[in-house]
Amino acid sequence: MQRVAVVRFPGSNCDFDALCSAERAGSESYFVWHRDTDLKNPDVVILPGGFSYGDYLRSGAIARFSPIMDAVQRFAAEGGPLLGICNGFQILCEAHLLPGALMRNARLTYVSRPVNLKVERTDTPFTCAYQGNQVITLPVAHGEGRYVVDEKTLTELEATGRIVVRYVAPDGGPAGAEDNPNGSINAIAGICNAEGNVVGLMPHPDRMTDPALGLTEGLGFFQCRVGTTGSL
Amino acid sequence: MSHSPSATGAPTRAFPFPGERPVTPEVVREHNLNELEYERILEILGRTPTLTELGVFSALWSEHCSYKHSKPILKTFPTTGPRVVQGPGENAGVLRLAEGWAVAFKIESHNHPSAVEPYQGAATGAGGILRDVFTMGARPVAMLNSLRFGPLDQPRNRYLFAGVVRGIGDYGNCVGVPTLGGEVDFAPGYSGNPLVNAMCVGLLKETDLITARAHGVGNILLAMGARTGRDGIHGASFASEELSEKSEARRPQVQVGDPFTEKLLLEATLELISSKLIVAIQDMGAAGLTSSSAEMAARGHVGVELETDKVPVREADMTPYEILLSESQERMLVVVEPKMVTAVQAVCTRWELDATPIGVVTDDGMFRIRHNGAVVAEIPGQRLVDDCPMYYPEARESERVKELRTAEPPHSGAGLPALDEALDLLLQAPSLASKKWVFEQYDSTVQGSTAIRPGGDAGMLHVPGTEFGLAVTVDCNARLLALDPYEGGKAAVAEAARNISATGAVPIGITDCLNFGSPEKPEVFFQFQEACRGIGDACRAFGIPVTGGNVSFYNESPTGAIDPTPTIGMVGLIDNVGDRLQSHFTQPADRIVVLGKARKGSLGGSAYWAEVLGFVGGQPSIVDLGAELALQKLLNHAAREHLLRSAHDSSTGGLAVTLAEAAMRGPYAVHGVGITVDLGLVESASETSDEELFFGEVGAQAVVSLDPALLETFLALAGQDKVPAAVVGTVSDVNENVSISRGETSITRPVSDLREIYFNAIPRRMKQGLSAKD
Amino acid sequence: MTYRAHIRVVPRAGLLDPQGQAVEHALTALGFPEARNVRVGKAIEVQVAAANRGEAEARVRQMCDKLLANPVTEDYLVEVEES
Amino acid sequence: MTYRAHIRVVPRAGLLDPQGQAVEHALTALGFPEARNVRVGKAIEVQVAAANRGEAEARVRQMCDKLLANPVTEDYLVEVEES
Ligand SMILES: Nc1ncnc2c1ncn2[C@@H]1O[C@H](COP(=O)(O)OP(=O)(O)O)[C@@H](O)[C@H]1O
Ligand SMILES: [Mg+2]
Repeated sequence: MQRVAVVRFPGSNCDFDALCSAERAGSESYFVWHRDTDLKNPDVVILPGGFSYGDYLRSGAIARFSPIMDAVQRFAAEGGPLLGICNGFQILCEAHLLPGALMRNARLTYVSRPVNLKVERTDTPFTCAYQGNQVITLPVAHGEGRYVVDEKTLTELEATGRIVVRYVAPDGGPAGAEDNPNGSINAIAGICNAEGNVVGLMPHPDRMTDPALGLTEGLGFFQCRVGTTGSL
Repeated sequence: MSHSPSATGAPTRAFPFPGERPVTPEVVREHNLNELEYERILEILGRTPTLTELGVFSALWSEHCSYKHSKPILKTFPTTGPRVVQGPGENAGVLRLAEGWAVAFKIESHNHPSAVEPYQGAATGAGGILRDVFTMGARPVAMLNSLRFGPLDQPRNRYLFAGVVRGIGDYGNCVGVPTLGGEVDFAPGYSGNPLVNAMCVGLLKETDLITARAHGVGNILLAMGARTGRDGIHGASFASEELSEKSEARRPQVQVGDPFTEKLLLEATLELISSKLIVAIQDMGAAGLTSSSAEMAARGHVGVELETDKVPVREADMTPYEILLSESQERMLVVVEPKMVTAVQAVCTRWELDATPIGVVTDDGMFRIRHNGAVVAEIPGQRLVDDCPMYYPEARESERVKELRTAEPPHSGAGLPALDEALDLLLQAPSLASKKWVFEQYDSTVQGSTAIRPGGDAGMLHVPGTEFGLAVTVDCNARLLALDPYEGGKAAVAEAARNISATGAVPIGITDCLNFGSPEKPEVFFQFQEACRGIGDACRAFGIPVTGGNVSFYNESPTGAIDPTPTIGMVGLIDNVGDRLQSHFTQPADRIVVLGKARKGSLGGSAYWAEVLGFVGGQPSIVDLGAELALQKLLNHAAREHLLRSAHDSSTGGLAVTLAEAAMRGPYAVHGVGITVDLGLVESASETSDEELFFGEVGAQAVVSLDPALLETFLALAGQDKVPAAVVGTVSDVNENVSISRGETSITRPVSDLREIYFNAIPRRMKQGLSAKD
Repeated sequence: MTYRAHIRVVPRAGLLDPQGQAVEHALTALGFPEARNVRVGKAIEVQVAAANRGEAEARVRQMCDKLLANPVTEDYLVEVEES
Repeated sequence: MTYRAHIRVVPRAGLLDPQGQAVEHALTALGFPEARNVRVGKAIEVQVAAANRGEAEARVRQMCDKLLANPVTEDYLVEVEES
């Protein structure tokens, strides 16, 4: 049974969602407080969604300096599987564990709705349960989710297949204006680092894991086992 | 200063705070206290009050805190039942569910602050209701909001609408509570006096329930959370007067919400309660420290002594008067045994919050305030809270309303627009159109348990670790109340119950937010009294209690009193979330059944007359509570048996709008579906005109769809439950026509056109993105 | 003539500024204990065509009163320079 | 000595600024067609204790580099005055 550490920052509000999603997928999961300095040797680390420090100044800008982040940096550097969901993704970018930044939605308003996503990378520790180019539907809920990155890095991300999930039309075709909820460049919804062990995305797999509701399209993000790649 | 003993026998004495204005008749008037009330104060104290004491009285004796015009009427509500764990009188009502779980819920208004500053007004309204729920030991799991504005063609109304929605969203989204429902209505009467009602629903284990009763002489009072500033001083009395130039002038400094601190308060509070470290806790809401301390003491029949100079402040040299009446947000007052103080402070520190000792529980029943040692206020606590004079105002119905009830719309017969034209006009009226523009700005899926999101009838959530779920809704059709407050009050409860039942859930209780004009106007008090009678009768008929609520009077603007708007917040229980029903048609070839009857004269107060003919009048339908209850039972029964594929209640706009809504499907469905329906088959259709049949607002009506194979079983069930059921048509393929007919007359529109109209009605009007303040 | 206006819209003195508070705490934690009274507001840059500086400034102030600043919660400062 | 620093954090030139565009549209709609090239950023005010103005400015720049501005998307300007 693998151990999943969920880091709680003040203002995290999807911490329970991540914790119980991991448990539903058969992991032993536990919270780590942002002031701690030890992750208690987990197999997987998750930075959950929410509004760490109220998202004041910039989403993730303050949380990135929390004491626990040194341990998170080290864990990632050693190749540990690290997932950032929504605010977690924003923190990963602010901490330079992932390139680019997440800016105010193009429409300027907070957006809460289901989106269609194509899973373009299935060899990461968080997407190996999905089929290549599988189209799934997950909710987004954010005010600052417009992914931006410089030309050079963007080309590199695309060329090296580091777009993990992308907003698409319901039929899986290229996203139209309605399908891209925040105006992200190239309809990017989630990316990974060069090594593939650090993944961040704006949509919320952690909100689609409740069997009682028959809504489990997000469960796959929590099902991979360390060492496994390719589908289970 | 005289020292003659007060009526309680206990001589009280207090010394004016240095520099404090002496209490003169003008000062008394400024504090919205009338002569009778001031006489009562003199009698209670046996002397002239200090300014600080006057401020304390004026806050606690404001309508908002004292319910001095409404208490006798509120007493007529049914408040008991097997599920009731906590009825009215606490921060929130509590109902028993199952497996040790209970639900706490409450609705509050924040109308006047939102009229002045829509963003902060609405945000702090959301913050306040969240605190009411988590101070009971419940974790907030759902929010709802009920909003009223003037027409969107006025820039000021667009500004208020946009600001309020953003304020509610930013606050609830940050704290991490999903918004599962609400309503928005637009009518001229709300220009200048918008309504912002926020409801919160929380889950707790019954064993964690804690009430706001101070006890244990010698126990310590801690101020927890944000520091105290000069925000919203006299907010409570501000909420209890009419908006005017004058109130603009004495507008309190705006309260600013900090949802981040709220989230920390929430977690710290729940940890303190579940670890049994505290005796009692209360949020510092309206009238801040004053009401929270005085009310906790009165409930526990003890006294309190506060040292205002110990209260952590945000600004230099604040007076005790300001500290007592400040409505700075995100603050709690906690009662703790002395030996627990350090443990409590440790929990707070972990959540990066301050918890500062500011007073003690005493045995002399006094509400006593010291500043730098000197007593600046000393008032018999029980009398301070309980002895505000009560008023029994005159109630008389306005002649204008009587006339309106019998009036007829301008055009008729040949002059009327074609039915499909009328349908378009209704679907693009902001009050009926999709509220997607609103609920897309609210996180509706955080906490991962959302079973039904906004966009259907009631919202629903799954209670984790159990099979059951809660359905939640807020409803009120003020147009009906304006014409007939008694039937309108019944109708509000009935519509809420239909929304709950349409999901398959069973109504278990309500909270109400009673928004009215000035109770000192006989025609307004008549509306209040009659509406409450209607609400009470409906609840008794449905066997559900009123567990609490909120009264908001003085909703008056230069254009006069608002339409009576008693918003009903209702909670329902579904034993198995797997049984839930959605409101939209799903499968081609499914049969469509109309439950309920058509009725002659069902256009009184209808959206059809108001939005299409520009006429507000007529006698609204008499609400048949027996038929409503039968419909509720049938829907719940059918959901259990998995007989239905969809159910949607029919209310504003009547059957044509209800059918169109179900056919258009949700905002994120790729396409709508076509339908072919013959309304001539609805029971008693023959007695009605086309307008009455298509757009009449009859009550006890719903539209369901189901697999043809289950039709017989379902019709048999409907027969047993004595609900008229007419098989009126079938669902056709995606993107086909919505065709609703009776004999020769029919509406035939491509569903894609209807979707275009219905989903863009509000975005189109709000395009400008940013609206000017006026 | 065209002018460049720099507008600073900041929370009214006395009003709670949660964002300023959070930034101040963060700065202290990051080794900038000397940072005090942090306030966070909006910086808006507008280019305006006007007959002269005085008119440019007057127009920009109108923009602030009408749209850019909320008089209930914010104060604003305007600086205009030729561009 | 204590100084008051006025920091303007603005979106990188060339980067899309939807907020600036929205404000510009609104201004035009409200009768300010002369408003052009609107950019919206953050105005941050900090009071700092320092030996002299130069040191104050240097410290404030460190604050910007470390926390207040995001180098990927934002530029910043600092003005320091005695207070
Ligand atoms: N202010 C709001 N916040 C959240 N959801 C809303 C709001 N207004 C309307 N909705 C949602 O839109 C849907 C339709 O609302 P409404 O037209 O009031 O339905 P009904 O007439 O059946 O009560 C409901 O799901 C409702 O919860
Ligand atoms: Mg409904």
